[in-house]
Amino acid sequence: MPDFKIQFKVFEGPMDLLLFLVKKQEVDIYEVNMSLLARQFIEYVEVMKQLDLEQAGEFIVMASTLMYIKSRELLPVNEQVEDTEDDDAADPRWDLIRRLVEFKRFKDASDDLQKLEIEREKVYTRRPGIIPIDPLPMVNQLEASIFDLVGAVNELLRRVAEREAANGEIVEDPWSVSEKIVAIRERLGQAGRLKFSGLFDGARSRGEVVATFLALLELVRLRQLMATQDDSFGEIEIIVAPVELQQITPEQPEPETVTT
Amino acid sequence: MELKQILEAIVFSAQKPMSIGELRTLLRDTPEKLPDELQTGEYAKATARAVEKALEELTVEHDAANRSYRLACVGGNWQFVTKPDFAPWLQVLVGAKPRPPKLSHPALETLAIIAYRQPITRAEIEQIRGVAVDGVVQTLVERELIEVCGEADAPGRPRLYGTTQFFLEHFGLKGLDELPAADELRRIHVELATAPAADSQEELPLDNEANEADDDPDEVDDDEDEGDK
Amino acid sequence: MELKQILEAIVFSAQKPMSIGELRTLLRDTPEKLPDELQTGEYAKATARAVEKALEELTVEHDAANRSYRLACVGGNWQFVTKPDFAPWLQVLVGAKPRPPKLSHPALETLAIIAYRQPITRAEIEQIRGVAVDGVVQTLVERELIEVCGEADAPGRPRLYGTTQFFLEHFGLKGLDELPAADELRRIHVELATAPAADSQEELPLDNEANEADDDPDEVDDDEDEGDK
Repeated sequence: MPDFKIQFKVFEGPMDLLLFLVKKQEVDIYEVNMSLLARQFIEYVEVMKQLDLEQAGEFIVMASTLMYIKSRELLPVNEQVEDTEDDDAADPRWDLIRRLVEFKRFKDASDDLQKLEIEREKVYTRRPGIIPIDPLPMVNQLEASIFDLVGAVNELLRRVAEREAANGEIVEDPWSVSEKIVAIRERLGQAGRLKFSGLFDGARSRGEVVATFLALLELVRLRQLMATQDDSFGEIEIIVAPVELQQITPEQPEPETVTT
Repeated sequence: MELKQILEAIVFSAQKPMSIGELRTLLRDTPEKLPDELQTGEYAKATARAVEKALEELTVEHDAANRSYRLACVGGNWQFVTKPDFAPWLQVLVGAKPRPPKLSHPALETLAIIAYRQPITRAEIEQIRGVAVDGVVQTLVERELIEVCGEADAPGRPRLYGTTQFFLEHFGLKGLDELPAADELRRIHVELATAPAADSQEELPLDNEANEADDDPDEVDDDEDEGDK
Repeated sequence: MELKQILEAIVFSAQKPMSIGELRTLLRDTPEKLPDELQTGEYAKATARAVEKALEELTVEHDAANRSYRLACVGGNWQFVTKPDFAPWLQVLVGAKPRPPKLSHPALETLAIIAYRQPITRAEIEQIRGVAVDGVVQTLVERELIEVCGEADAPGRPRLYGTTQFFLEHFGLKGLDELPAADELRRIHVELATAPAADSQEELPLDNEANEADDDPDEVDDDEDEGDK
């Protein structure tokens, strides 16, 4: 049986070989010619013995099973029927075929698994390097309020004032920001909320307006206060921030970019 | 804003596949961590079923859109994956996937038996395959495709083997129900285990009293990976 | 397989935004590196225009699909981005501070100067701030808070900047007159502008030669994301 030698490594056991032989007959497993199957199998095992292969043990067990089945089939028909009617499972022929069918199914299933494995290898899972949140529309959620804006102006003013002072001009500032912080806190402590425009009632000079802005800005920055607005064009109101907001550490301002 | 949109955005942006549990945790935590007027609380208490249903709807929508990627659930974790056609470019872009060597035929066969018949002892596997499987089983355990999942109630208390989470990931399966022809192979198993078939039919002699207690056909949803073949 | 599908799969899987140049390189390299793969050569020589057109088509398709993400080109690099509505969950997902990005301090200051002193040239802003403001002005233009509103009647005809409608909306102002203490602060600025800022060396030397050739404020696209709020 030269073709067996060629195929040798393919057979991973007696079931594998049996299946191969069934396929060679080109019939349904249930229609297989058991005598032919047994003969070819035994021939194969003979070749194995000659080659002194380890697995032979399992093949020899199967060979004897096949011999047994073959011998039963040689019995007169009436004796066969008697046996198969009430105890189908005990019929070694059916038992073998059942095992073959099952084995074949698993072999097919393993082919399916292999296909899945190959497909899976071609599939790439999206793993974005960063969380890509749409950058443009974030503009609409800028957390910059009018206070930030005015605060920026004021800081600028102060810096310019320092510059002027360095140049020898003396700038008087009778209004301290810390005083104004205390004042705003007091007023809010009583009322709970305050209209933005009301903050500047009674301001007597530019310096006082500036100091009040700065104070307000500082409180907003520290998140002790919040500015709210009912709608985009409504009056801004200042309220005491909820406690959990106050606990957020304020962000550090970004360092200035400097061009040379 | 619909729940499924939120889930889509999360799965789309996440750096790893997300389980339903993780998604629910995120839905729950977001309003807690954002003391805000943002209306993130609406779905804070979404049930697992609601989340799963939304994800399934998304899967269908994406399959229908027929893009170069799709939403997939692998081993219970949801992720966006590209379709296989584009593998060459992605391999050059991302690099070849680091993978252990492909499974051998005996290994695949043994694995198939375990996958369909779990929990199963080594002796039972050997009965089906007709050969000893010590080495193969050991290899599969080492590759974390199977694991010991108990002991059989039999003399010597042999170990029972079952597949792992990694098994599902390796083959890109949503769950064991997605195994090809799962019903057929399981059914044979049940009948062999219970009683011999009384009368043999032409196709399968062993196919009668369906004892499918452990099958759960309602859970099967199999249409999800057909679209992109 | 269409070019745009391939590009979609690549941009979808890439860990960073992809430029047209990078995409073309990948299209060219793939058939070279994977000679076995058939068909990957078809688009190896795709022109920049073809790639761009395909990406633009994809953008339109994705916008029409109205999902929770879209394809966007940011600074010449293409990427999928999640729509801002879903930012809260994504920020919690990555454990980021749940806060929308703030305008930087320099940006705020510059914006304030423009708001109170518009129309104003960049040189004038720099004179007041004492530092160069190229980048900051560009950022403000990109964020649609300011825009070019004319040319100054001066050598080199420098651009004049002013605030936008969006600026007013964002800060909740009906008009520029509503800027707090407008009169007060405008007057101060007038004084400032005449102050001897040019020789104040402690901050930074001025960058007077406006090099604005690469500015292109007309390219900023407006309000395209308003629809899905």
